[in-house]
Formats: sequence, C-alpha cells, structure tokens
Amino acid sequence: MIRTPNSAALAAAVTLALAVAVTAQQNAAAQQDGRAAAGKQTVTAYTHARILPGGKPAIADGVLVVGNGKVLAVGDATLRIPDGAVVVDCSGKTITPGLIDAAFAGGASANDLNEQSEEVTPALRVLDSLDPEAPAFARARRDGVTTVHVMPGTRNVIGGLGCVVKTAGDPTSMIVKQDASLRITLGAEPSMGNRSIGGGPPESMYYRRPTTRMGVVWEVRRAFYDAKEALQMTQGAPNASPPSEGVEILTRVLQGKLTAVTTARSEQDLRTALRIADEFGYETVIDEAQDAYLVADELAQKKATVLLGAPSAEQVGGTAGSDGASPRSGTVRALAERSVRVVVTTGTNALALPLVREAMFANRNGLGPQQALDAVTVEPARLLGIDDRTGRLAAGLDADFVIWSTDPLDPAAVAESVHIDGNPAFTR
Amino acid sequence: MMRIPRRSPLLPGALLVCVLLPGAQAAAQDVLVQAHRLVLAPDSVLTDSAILVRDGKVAYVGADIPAEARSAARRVDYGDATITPGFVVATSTLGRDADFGETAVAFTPDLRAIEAFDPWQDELKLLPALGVTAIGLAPSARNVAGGIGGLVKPGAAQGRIAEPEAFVGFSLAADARNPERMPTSLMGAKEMLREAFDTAKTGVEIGPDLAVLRQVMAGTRRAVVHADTYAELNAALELSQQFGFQPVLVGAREAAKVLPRLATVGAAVVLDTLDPEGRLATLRLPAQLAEAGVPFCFAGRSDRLRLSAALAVRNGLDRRTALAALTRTPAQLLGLQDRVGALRQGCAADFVVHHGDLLDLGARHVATWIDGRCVFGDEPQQARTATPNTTSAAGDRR
Amino acid sequence: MNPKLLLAAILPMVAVSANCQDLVAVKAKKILTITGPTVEDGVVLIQNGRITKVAKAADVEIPWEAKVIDASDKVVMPTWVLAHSEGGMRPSNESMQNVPWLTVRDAIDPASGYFENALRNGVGTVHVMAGNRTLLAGTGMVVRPAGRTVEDMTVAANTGMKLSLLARNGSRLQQIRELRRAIAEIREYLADFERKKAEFAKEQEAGAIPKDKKFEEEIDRKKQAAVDFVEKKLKGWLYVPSYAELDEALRMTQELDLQLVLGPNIDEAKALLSKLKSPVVLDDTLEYFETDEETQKEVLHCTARLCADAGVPFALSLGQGGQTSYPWWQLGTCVRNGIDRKTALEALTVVPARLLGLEEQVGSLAEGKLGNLQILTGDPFAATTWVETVVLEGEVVYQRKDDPRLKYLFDEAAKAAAPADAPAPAPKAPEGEQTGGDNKGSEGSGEGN
Amino acid sequence: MQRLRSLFVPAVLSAWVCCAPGLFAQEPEAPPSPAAGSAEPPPQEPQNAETPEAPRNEGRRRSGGRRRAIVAIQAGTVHPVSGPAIDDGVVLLRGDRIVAVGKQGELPVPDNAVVHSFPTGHVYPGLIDAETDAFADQNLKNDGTLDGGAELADGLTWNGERDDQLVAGGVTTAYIAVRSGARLRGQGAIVRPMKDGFELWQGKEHAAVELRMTEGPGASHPLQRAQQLEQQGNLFDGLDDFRKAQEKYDEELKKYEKDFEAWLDHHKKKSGQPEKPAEGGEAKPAEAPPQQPGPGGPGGEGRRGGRRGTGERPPRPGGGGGEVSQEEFEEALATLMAVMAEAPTTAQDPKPAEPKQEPKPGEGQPNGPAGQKPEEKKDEGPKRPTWPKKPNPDPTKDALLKVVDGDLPLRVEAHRPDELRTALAMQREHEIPLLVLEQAYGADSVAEEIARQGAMVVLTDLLPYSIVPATVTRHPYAGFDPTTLATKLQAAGVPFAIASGKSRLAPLLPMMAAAAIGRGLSEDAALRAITLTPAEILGVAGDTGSLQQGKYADVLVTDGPLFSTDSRVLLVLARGRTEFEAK
Repeated sequence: MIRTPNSAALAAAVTLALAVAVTAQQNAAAQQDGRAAAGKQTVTAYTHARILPGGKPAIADGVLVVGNGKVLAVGDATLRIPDGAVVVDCSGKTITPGLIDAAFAGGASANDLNEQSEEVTPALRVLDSLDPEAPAFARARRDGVTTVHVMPGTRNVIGGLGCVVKTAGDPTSMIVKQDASLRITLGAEPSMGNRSIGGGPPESMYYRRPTTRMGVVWEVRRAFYDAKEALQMTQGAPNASPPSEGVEILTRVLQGKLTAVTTARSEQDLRTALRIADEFGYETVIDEAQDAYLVADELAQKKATVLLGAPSAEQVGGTAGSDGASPRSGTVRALAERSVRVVVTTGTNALALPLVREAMFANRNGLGPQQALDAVTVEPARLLGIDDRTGRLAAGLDADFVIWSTDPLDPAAVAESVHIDGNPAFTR
Repeated sequence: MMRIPRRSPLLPGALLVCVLLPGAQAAAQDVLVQAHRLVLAPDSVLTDSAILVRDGKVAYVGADIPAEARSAARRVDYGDATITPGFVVATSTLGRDADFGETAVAFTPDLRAIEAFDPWQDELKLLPALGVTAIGLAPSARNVAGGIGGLVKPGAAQGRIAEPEAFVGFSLAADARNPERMPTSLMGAKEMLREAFDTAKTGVEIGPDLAVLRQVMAGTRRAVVHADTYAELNAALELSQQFGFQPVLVGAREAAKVLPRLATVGAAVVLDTLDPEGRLATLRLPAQLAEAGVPFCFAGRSDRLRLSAALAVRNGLDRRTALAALTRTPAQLLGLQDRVGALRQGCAADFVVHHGDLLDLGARHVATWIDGRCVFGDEPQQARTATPNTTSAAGDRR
Repeated sequence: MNPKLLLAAILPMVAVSANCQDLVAVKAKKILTITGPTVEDGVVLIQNGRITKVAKAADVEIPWEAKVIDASDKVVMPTWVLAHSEGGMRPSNESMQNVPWLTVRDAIDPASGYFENALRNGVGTVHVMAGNRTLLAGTGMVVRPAGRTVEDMTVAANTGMKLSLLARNGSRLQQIRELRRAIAEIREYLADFERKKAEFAKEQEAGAIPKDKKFEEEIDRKKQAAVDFVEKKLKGWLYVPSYAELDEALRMTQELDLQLVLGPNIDEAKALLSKLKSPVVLDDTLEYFETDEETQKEVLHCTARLCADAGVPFALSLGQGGQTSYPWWQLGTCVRNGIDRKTALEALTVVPARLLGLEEQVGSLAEGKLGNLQILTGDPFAATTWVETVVLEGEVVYQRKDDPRLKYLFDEAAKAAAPADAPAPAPKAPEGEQTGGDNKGSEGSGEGN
Repeated sequence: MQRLRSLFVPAVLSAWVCCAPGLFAQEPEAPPSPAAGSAEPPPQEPQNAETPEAPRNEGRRRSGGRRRAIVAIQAGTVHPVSGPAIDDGVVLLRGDRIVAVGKQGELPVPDNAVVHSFPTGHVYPGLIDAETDAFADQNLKNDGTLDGGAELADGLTWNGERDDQLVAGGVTTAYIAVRSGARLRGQGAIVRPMKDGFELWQGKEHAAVELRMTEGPGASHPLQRAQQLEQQGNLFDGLDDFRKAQEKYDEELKKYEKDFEAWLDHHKKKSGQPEKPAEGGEAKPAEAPPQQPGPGGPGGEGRRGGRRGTGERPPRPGGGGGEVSQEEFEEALATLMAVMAEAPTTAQDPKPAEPKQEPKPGEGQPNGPAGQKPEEKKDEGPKRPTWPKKPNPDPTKDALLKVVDGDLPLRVEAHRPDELRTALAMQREHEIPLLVLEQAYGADSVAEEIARQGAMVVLTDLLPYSIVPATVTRHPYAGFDPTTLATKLQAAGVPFAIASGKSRLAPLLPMMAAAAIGRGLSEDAALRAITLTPAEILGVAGDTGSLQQGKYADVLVTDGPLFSTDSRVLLVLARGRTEFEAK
C-alpha cells in the first residue's frame, strides 16, 4: 500500500531532514529550501490529527503520509508510518484536503476577463490573463484554498474557456486543467455597455445585440445552432474543412466533452439555462443560482449540478445586483433535500467571504458538516474532472491539504499551514 | 574652471553654432580625437589614446592608427576627459505615438515606421544634448502588431535614416487593448497574434503582413514585443516558444516574475527609463536582470537615460553592464552592433565626452559627436596638453 | 425626565402582587455565567426582573408558581452588551457638525429593524450613540432592544457625549483643530459663566447688589451637556477612525474623561496603543488587509489582536449587516487571531457593561443582576448555534420560532420550492432586507474615509 | 525699503543662522578651528574626562549620556564641512554629542573607547533634508484646507512608505512640509528621522510658515499673474490691527479689573464696609479663568496646553536647541571642557533675539460670549465696568505675527522670476526678517536681489529634467534648470540648500548634489548645501550640520566619496544612536 522510494536515498534524505526539521515549521522551511532536491524524497507523516479525508467520515486520530508531492497513505492511528519518515505531531489539529473554489473571481485584472469586441468568444482562454502572483491567490492560499476554477468574466454571452489552477507553484506547473469549462452568461450583465440607436456613435462596435435578456438568449441559441450545423456537416462529410476554433469548442460542449457552466442568478434565467440546454441537448452546470430555491425541483429532475455563489450573502452585490435575484439562506437546504449536487463557491458576489467561511455558512444554513465540507472539496473536484488529482485525501492524489487550528467549519478556524503538491504554500 | 559653458547647453541656438562651424571644414578631413580615457566598449578602455575618424566612421583605434594618417588628421584633444560611445535608444516613437500607430486596426505588421519619420523634428535636435546618438524608431505600443521599425540618427541640423528596416514591433501591453476596437482584452490580443502566426506558419497564400511574421519565425527579423505585466510577458513568451523566436520585451515591468524563463527563451528586455520616485523593486530590476544574464537596455524618456543607468548602479548594478545598457546592448538587440553602440573600427563615430565617469552625475557633459561631427558642446580648437579642469579641483570660494 | 440623571436604571414597574409572571425559572443544560463558574444542568431564577439564584438544578427547588422555561438541552448565558452602536436611528448623523445639545432619545426608532436584529443575535443592552460623522454629536443612551416606546426601552439616559475625529473633507488637521476649538469654546463659556458668578458674589458682598437677590443666570440649555462634558461630569465617547488620530486622542484623554472607540487601520500606531490605560471599544470591522506599498503584498491585521498585544482591554461591537452583525463571527474572529475565549466572551459582556457603568446590572448571570439572558442551541462560538429565546428582565422578548425574518430566509425558501404550480411570487424586497442594504451603505461610507 | 537694512532684520537673520549658543556663533567664520582646536589639547583628555564628571552625575541622570564610553569613528577621510577634509581622521563621540574631531594619531583615543574603523571610508555629518514630505500621509498632502495656523506636526505619522529610507540614506534631520494646494499651508516641522519612526525636534515643531506664492506652470499672462501676486500681498493686511486689538484687549482687561475693584470699593464705602486691600488679590479669578483655563485645560484654540504643559509659549532658548538641547548642550560643553585643555568659557545664554511683542497668552481664544451685559446701576459714582470684548481669534494672523517678529521664517514657494520678485518685495514691505524661497526655479535673474535682502533658498528638483522633460519645449518652465541654478546662487552669494522635496527621493539627496556638481558647482559647496547650509536655514546649526565639538553626534559613513553613484552607506548615527548599519 505504501510506495516506498529507494530506501537508501530515503534514509539519507531523512537523516538530513531529521537533523533540521524538529518542529512542523522548521520542517516546512526545510522543504521549501530543498523543494527541488531533497524535498522530493522526504516522506512526512502527520500524526494524531483529526482527518476529514473528503467524501468519507472523519478519522478521529488519523495519520497522513505525504511524500514526493503526493499523498502516500491516509489512515487511523494503526497505520504504519514508513521508516525514517519525518513525523509531525498534529494533536488537536484538523487536516482536510485543500479547498477548491469552483468559481473564483480573482487572479486577473477585471478588464482582461472579457474580450468585449464580440459577445460570443468561446475560443478565448482566461488562462492567458492570469497573474499567478495576484494578491487574490495569496488570500486564497491563506484561507486554505489550493485549487481554483477561474472563468472568463460575465460581460459576454459566451465568454470563453475557464481553467483550473493551483493557487501556488511554478506558473506552468500550477495549471491543472487548461480547458476546464465554457462559460455562458444569462441575465442582464451581458447587455451592459451595448447601445441601442442614439446611445453612441453608430459605427461603434457596441452598437449590437444583445441589449435585452431575449437578445442574450438569441446569441446563445445562434452560437449553438451554428455549432450543431457544423457538427452535422462534419459528420456527414469527413473531408470538409474543419470548423473555426470557436465553433469547434461549442461542438465539444454538444458532444459532452466540455463542461458548460451557465451563470444564471434569477429564477427566469435559471429556467432559461435549463431550457436552452435541453433544446440543444447538452448538460450544463448552473453557476451562481441565487434563486435556485425557486427551481429546486427542476434542478433535481435534470440532475444539474449547482455552483452556489456565496451562500452567506443575503443580497447580491456589485453589478450583478441588478439581475433581480433574491438570495435566501434556505437555498442550500432546499437543494440538499432534493439531492441536487451543490458546490459552494465564492463566485461573482462582491459580498462573498473566504471559501471556508462560505462552507461554514452552508453548514449553518442547513447542510450537514460533512456535506458542507464536501461542497468545497470532493464535489468541485468531481465536477471539474480533477478528482483523480485532488479534492480528497487518498493515496496517489496530490498532496494538497490544509492543517487547520480546529474544525474548519468553526468560525475560529485558521489555516495553520497550507500545502500544495506537498510544498508549504502558506504557513502562519 | 575656464571652460564652463558660456551658454546653456540646451539652447538650440548654441547647438547650431557649435555644429555648423566645425562641420563645414571637417567634412573631407580625417579627425584624430584624443582623450585621457577612451571607452571603446564597456569592457575595452584605452588610456591616453585616440581614435581616427574618417567619413563619419571610426577608421582606426589607438595604436592601430597609421602614423601618416595621424599627422595628416585634424587633432581634437579633450585632455583628461572620458570618451564613451553615444547612447542608443532601442525603441522610441520620438514622442509621437499617434503617428506611429494606426488606430482603426490593431494588426498592421507591414507598416514601416520610417515612413512617418520627420528629420526636422524638434525632439531629434535635443537628443545630442542628452548624449543620444541613435534611435530605433519603432511603431507605437498601441497596436498588437504595429509594423517595422528602423534606425534613425540625429544630426548636425537634421536627422537621417540610418537603416530603414531593422525589426518588427508587437504589443500585448495595456495600450494595445482599446475598448473601441478589437481586441479589448489580453486574451483577445494574444489570440489575435496566435492566429496570425498560425496562419503565417501553415497558410498557403499569405499577404505582405503575414510575410513579416514569417521573417520573425525564420529568425531574420527581431520581434520587439511590448509587455509589462506577468500575464502579458507570459503571453509573449508563450507565443515566442510556440513559434520559435527570441523576443525583445519592451517595458517588462514585472520581468522579475519571469526571470528564469527570460534566460531560457533567450529573450532580451528594453526597460522603461527609471523613475527615481518609482518602487524599489523597479529600481532593482536592472541588477536582477544582469544577475540572471538577461540582456537589457533602457528606452522611454531619453532625458533620463543617463540617470536611469546611474540609478541602476546605485541599486546594485555594476558599472560595466550599466554602460552597456546605454550603448552596446541596444545596438545588439536591434541587430546593429556593427554599426552603432561601440567605437570599434567601422562603427559610426558616435560618442559623448564627459569630465569623469558619465555614471556619476557629477561628471560634466562636454560634447556629443555623431557621424564624426561634434553636434553638441565644445570642440577644443587646438590640441592641449592637459586641462586642470577636474571637478574636484574646481574651487568655489570667491 | 431629568437630563442630568445619570445611569438611572429604569426597571419595569410591575404590579405589587406576586403573581406567577414575576417568578421565572429557566432550566438549562449549561449556564455560562461569565463571571462565575459554568453551571451544568442548572436553573436561573428570576424574580421581579432580577436574578435571585443561579445554581445546579439539584440544589434548587423551583417554586410551584414559577413560570418555567425549559431549556434543559440548551445553553443559557447573559445577553450581549454593546458598548457603542449607531443603530436604531435613521440617519444617525446630524448634518451640522457641532450639536452637543442633541440626544439620541429623540431619534431612536423602537420599530427599527436594527433592534429586531439585535434580539435575533441575543443582544440585550445597546448603547446607542450618534454616528461617527459628526464632530460633537450629542448624548447617547443605553436601551434594551425591546419595547414599543423609547421610554420602555430606556436603561440609562444621558450616558455620554459622542465626539468624532473622523475627518469630513479629508482633512485630519482641520478636524483635530475643530474639535480642539469646540472644546476650548465650551471651556471659555464656562469660565465666563464662573467669572460672572464670582463677580456677582463680590458685588453682593460689597453691597452693589441686594443681599436677597440670587444669581439667576443659568447655563445655556444648549450648552449644558457640553459643559458637563468638559467638567468631567459626563463621559465623552471619542471615535478615533485610524492610527493618524490616535496621537491626538491620547492627548485629549489626559484632560478629559474620554472613552475611545477605535476604528480599523490602527496597526501603524502599535506603539501608541500601549499607552492606552483604560479599555477601548473596537469598531465592528476587526480584520483588515493592508497592501505594502513596496512589495504589493497584503498583510492581515486584527484590531482586537493589536489591542491584546498592547495589553489594552477591549469591548467588541457588532455590525449592522453582513457577517460582523453575528456575535459568533466576532467572537470567532477574536479566537482565530489568537485571543482566548474568555477574553472574547468578556469583550461582549462584562467589559462593555463596565464601560457603561452597568456592571452591577448586566453582562453576567449572578444574583442581583437583571434577568437578561439568552438561550442558545449550542456553543456561543459556533456558527451553527442559534438564539432560541431572549429573556430581558424576566420577560421573553424573542423566540426563534416566531421570527419573521428567519421564516422569510429559510422556511419560505423551502416552501416556494415545494409545489411547482404555486405561482405565488416570493416577496422580493422585504423590509428587513432594505434595512440591511441601508445599513451596509452607511457602514461602507463610514469606512470610506 | 531701506528700513530693512536697519538693525532688526539682519540681527534676527544672523542670530537665526548661527542660532546657537555663543560658542558656535562664529563657527561659519572660523572654519579651520575644529581640526586645529581638537588637535592639540587632547593629551589630558582621559584623566580630565573622569574627574569633573562625577559631581554632575546626580543632577543629570535623566539626560542619559553620563557614563557612556567614548565612541571613536576612524576613517580614511573625514569631511567636517566646517573645515577642510581630514585624511585619516577620527571623530570622537560621547552620548549624543561630538566630543572632538581630528587626525588619527594626533587626537588621542581613550583606551576604553569603542572604535569603529573604516580605513577607506568617508565620514560626513548627518545629511539635512531642508524640505521633504516624509511622515506626512497622503491625506495631508491633498489637504487644500490648510491655513497659516495649521500645525503639520499634528498630522505626521510613520506611514512606512519610504520613510525608513531617510535615515538609511544618511538624513538625520529633515524639515517637513506638504505641497498641498492651499495658499498658506501650515507650519512645517523639523523632525529627526529614525529607523523605525521619527521624533519631532523639540522646540522646532513649528519651524516655519509655508506660503504658496505661485500659480504653478499653467500658461498665464504675466500681467494677470502680477495682479494675482499683488493680491498675495494682502496676506499681511490687518496684521497691525490684529496686534493692536490684542494689545487693546489686554489693556482693557487690566482696566476692567481696576474699574471693577473701584466699583466694589465704591459700594463698600457706601455700605460702610471697611476697605479690604486683600480684595485686590481676590479680583484675580475674575480675570484669570478666560486666560488660564482650568487645570489641565488648554487655553486658546490651536494651542495644545496638554502637550507642552502650558498654554503659554515656551521661552525661546536660543532658537536652535530648544529646552532639551539646552541642557544637553551644557552637558556636552562640560564634557568638552573636560576633554579640552582650554575650555571654552562662553556661557550659553539663550539667544537674545527676543521678539518685540510677545503675543499674549490669552490671545487666539475664540469669541466668547463676552457681550453679556452686567446689570445697570443707576447709582452715581463709578459705573459698573463692562467686560471687554475679545478680538476674534485668527490662528493665521498669530502665525504671521511670529513671522513678522522674526520668530518663524516665512517659506515661500515661488517659481518664476516675477513671483520671486513679488516675494522679495513682500519681504521688504513687511520687513520679514527670515525669508526662505522654495523651488525658486527662476532665481537666476534675481539672485543678486535675493543676496542683498538676505533671503535663503531651498532648491529641489535637481535631478536632470525633473521639472519638465527635455522633449517638452513649449512648457513655461522649460527654460528653468535648478541643477545649474546652484552654481549661480553660489556665485551671487545666496545661501542655498539642496533638498529632496519628496520622501521617495530622500535616498537620492547626494545624487542631487552631484547633479549640481555636474553643472559646475564645487564639491565643497555641494556638500555644504546638504549639511551646514540647510542647518542654518532651519535654525539648527548650533546642534547639527557639521562635525564639530559639541554638536549632535549625527554621523554618516560611506564606503566611497558621497557623490560617487555607487557609494554605499556603511553607518548612520543620529545623536549617537545607530540608525543604520550596512550588513
């Protein structure tokens, strides 16, 4: 069960590490120093912690063994700790998988989240705009978030491709998934800035559709219509010239190869999102979903996954506030009762709290503690298709974990250290 | 002490007077320029030596000067001053961004910057007083693909084009993203370039614009890319890796975040001239780049070139690299190191004269020569053995 | 009402006869007394609004006539005490700057959503003061958030003069100078008054004025409160928005009886904090990020922690909306910044009670104190804990099952989802939400200095 | 006006500039003395230093510097500024003062001295930044509501932006002002920057009144400007009336007191009471309260009694030192006497430049409700006197009175020649003894006039092209070049300081001076412009600005000549405390 690396090298590394690493913090420092060389071979066992592995009940007196950037083993006190492993006593602490924010709004300058020259820009990648040293990432790390899903902004009808990145690490290696999702935005936001006649110079590129909710839906429908047609043509004639990149991406959605994320806040937009998806036969994840309590049954029936933005908020802040949604604290419970899969996110609401506090509020508002924690770990990992790498604490997965001062759903909880791929990304 | 300039060196009138008189008589004759310290290039310094200038170029240096040429030449002796190659500005629009960027379309790689060059332009006349002897005239940063840049030089009365086509300018910087036309975002700008390079690479029939991109991919033309933030630099580096070229990154404010990659890709950096009030991280960037082995030079406010180099030195850069960043490196980045940026045989006789090391602001700027003519400051009328005019000896007690 | 009456506890005047309503017994699984030891399986007896006994259930015989509130699976603790709040008034700032004669009594709206929210959060005592955007803003009062009229609600009137150093036009120097000037003017007025009094006495002695004549001039009614303040008969509550004003505030405390209310952004004045001797009240914003100019890195600061490090006791405040309006959030914020639970609890109970001079009345559960208690579903530090019942002076004033706002947020959401054919649209803009928005706005602009 | 040349102005000016206790007053005239003076006497130093100290110990405990060992700083070159550079020099410090400066070998170093040795280093006095906005936060800089009474010292904070760079760059004294848009923009303060904060220079919290006398570089017609500037002259209008009103009020108060006594006496006589002479004393409270408000209460607005003990102005102890430095100076002097064979004997009297009229302590109080009418008496005999009406307080006028009296310099920001001329005309007209011109870009053409009137100049923006880029030729300021200005002022004999102007530029102060050297200034003059001259302009030359016996131990050590671009700061001592040390 435990993959032991070359034992001689291990022993050498361990002796070295033991000499240096007495406490957890020193160990962390040592790992950081030797991140390239020695860090790879160091095996560390975190013992006597309460471990919430994700998707499974808590282990009261657990052991987490980490090495080579991966989780080597998780178990209770009976787990055999590999010889020579550095042992870190975590009595009184709680260890969870690194949190995953499935709708993370930071990480890039706001102007670069949307290419405003067109409304439908499926081929654009938000990854191109990310700054790995943005303060938003530092805040996320401090709050125990190790992986985020960043999507283009909500000013375009079809904004482009979202990506999944770790919140720390080398800029290239932190990318977990390049093309993770396609964002579609319904509601009032995509119309903002577009002008009707008399609203600006007629030659401006902003003199265009949509200026209404109807127009927004029309843009979505046209885009998917084109994609569907392209799909049928290529299927009929294999030698036909390949469709443009944008259309090709939409066909991937139609074929179920790419996750569509539809941002819809108010009830009408939520229903529209489900209807359009039905119409073209693709499945969509509903993002934000402030009014989801009004369409909970339909969501359940469609087996849709909901990215619930900022369950703590009792109103919607920022430009999205004009969308007409009326968030309620009871939403999480209403969805959970109908077995709708809920992923808790920070999303676009300007009033959102750190992700771990959002999970705490989900718990307060009626989600069970394990469910609430799963909603920021296991569930987003599954949704984003990265559950083979992170989201749980299990052997073989990335060593993304957080050592909390107490139960993470306690308002007093702080992340004492956050590890990404086994490296300390934040230490208090 | 005797030779404090009688008039403000900045007055254009003085400039013209200085320039026209010797200019007329020296045209045909060789000139032997002597000084106590002769910096041919940052790592090659001669003491009590001379260069022989013929037809605006350096014909011989130091001991290589044939005796008969030496005696026939008109002698100009700067005494104990220091002669240094003139400053080269890698990229500039000479203060006229609007003339060097098409506004309606963002993709115009086949435009030529020199077509908009005005040899009588005011800014050009000021440059000798600032020690600048050559400028890479570049399209502005407002277009994603701005066009082809060339090399121009200030002159005695008017400027001249020294090289019409030297490099091609791109921009991923904030200036290139305009909310009134495509692209409005960095994603859009990168996508635009990626698509263009892709078409240039794979396309069968390509127009003159994409042909320029082909030259970039073939390595026959340097690509100069404006990029400031991490995301912009990252996009530029990704494009260069994908399409196989070595970019010269202009601006590169956050270059510290991509230092190791810059070195591996073989990129060079044209930094904005330093603002003395700027963040310490910016002031230390030159030293960091030097340590990482990334070639860099300064461009931006040409009146701050010398100050920028001095500030960089104050913040940890070695004097040799600082001097190179004003002279040799920009010439190399434009692929013109055989023409300008050093006082080697065959290079243009562009140099500046200071009393002391020009990286100390206390060193007085005495003269600037371009193409073998003194275009700014004093040209000593006859050879003198020594000048007691050192700053430290200059008395102030009256 | 005599405006000079200081801290006059106005107790509900109940009928003399001992009917069963006067005797209330609260059975609890756990009683957090704050000042005394925690009592497991205990009983709190309240007679005529006062606590008569806090003890283990086994040691108490509950009188047959007592009304019993059974919380034997719940936690009972004193209601929270807020030492400084701008709530319950709309707006809380006068547009004029120097209005020491005003009193919040004339502005408090008993029906305000603020008091409703206070009860929902287990707050039993609120010191309402004018807002932070007025220089000399008038006097405040202590209320309980239950009652139909201000008189019903009053616990103590005329509790102090509100002052603020929050710069209006972005000019700190100007604000500091104006405050100094305002105080100097009052002093001068007082000195002039005293002079006249002294001269009168002398003139009387000399016979210039008949012996039987009395000095008739009185202190201007509009100046009375301000005069009391400079004579140290009335405490001043000084809002200090940031580090930059702390120096001046400290100078003022040397000559006046001042209670400091600290805004966020005080980390720059760490060294000064340790010079504070008396406890301070902290703004509801306890945590804030600051970006380092040079490195562009963000640093998190916690005002409570800064005070604790400097050895300054502090009282916490609650916000008017958002997470800082929850006591458990504020307590949790303290704990996650390394402050122990006891200190945190005291910062919302006994410390503010002491600052208000009400330590004999509220803030803890002990014999002789007011029967103000809250029944919680669990640990006061847990996010999942709800206030089940609030008892003020022996009277049940809040019950969660009857809370309309919680019904709106929770039950209606569940109901609306149930039948697909039910077209009844949910009320989109309930009153409570509007209040929330309003408060948020004023709070935001308050911080935007 | 020739009256300016009359006695008062020059007296104040020279007193301000030399400002220190008598011993140092001649210092500018006798530069070579320190080296020579310190060279010969020291042989007796060690034993002498021990004995006379002992009896003084008790009385001086709180000043701290007592039994501290001597610190010796040896370096390749010592630049005392007040005299020629000393090769292989040594500076001896004890506590916060300089004990001696001399040549290694000639000046004996006590055995127990702590020796810092920099064989190739250069030692300079701590630099002085004669104008900076350090410690002033953004709020203050944008505050357009400032006036002459605003005390910037109240608004200073350690905001950490670049403020730590001052002392790390060798600046040990700085004058703080803010360039806000207000016309009269408050009273600047002199601070001592430290590595983790700053302290106000005691007695120099209000170091000058700041006046903005320029409309900036906007293109405006000279005549229009002239008109605007003329209006600036009205700043001093009504100042005499204000002063008179104050004096009148004081007189009236006294008269009231007397009349009231008479009034009481009259009635006492009438009612047959014996006259009590003691009553006269009793009348005091009647008059006292408004002037000296209750215990702990500050007096007039704008005066913080709590801060400096009383609402009254502290006596001016010789401008430079302030009360504390006075005492410390005595101590330093004593040390000096111990060390030196020939002890300087001059007593350190507070400087004699007492203002002509000391503003009364009660002034500046807001308008009290003074008009309360006492009840009328129809009795013949003396009438019941009426309480005099207090004049309106005006903190700005208070400040300007101090300017006119020579207590505070007026610092005028004026750019163009016409603005400068107006400022100079103002000086003549209102007989302003201490005038400092800031940012005097156009001072070139009025240098002679400046020199004649004894005004001083603080130059900022000395880095190349920091006012207008070289490429902008149409700018009205395009012809101004402060870098060459230094040379011209030097030639005209105008005392000038080179200042950073901005805290972010503080570390570049030596580079600015170097830039002036590059345009013809001598190195000695450039060094003086960032050390001794600013000390004189700020009125602190008695305590700092050069390496001389008795001055503060403000020492800067660099590894190369100060004006070389890559010289590094090795050590900075401010009043003997290590504020920066290169690792």
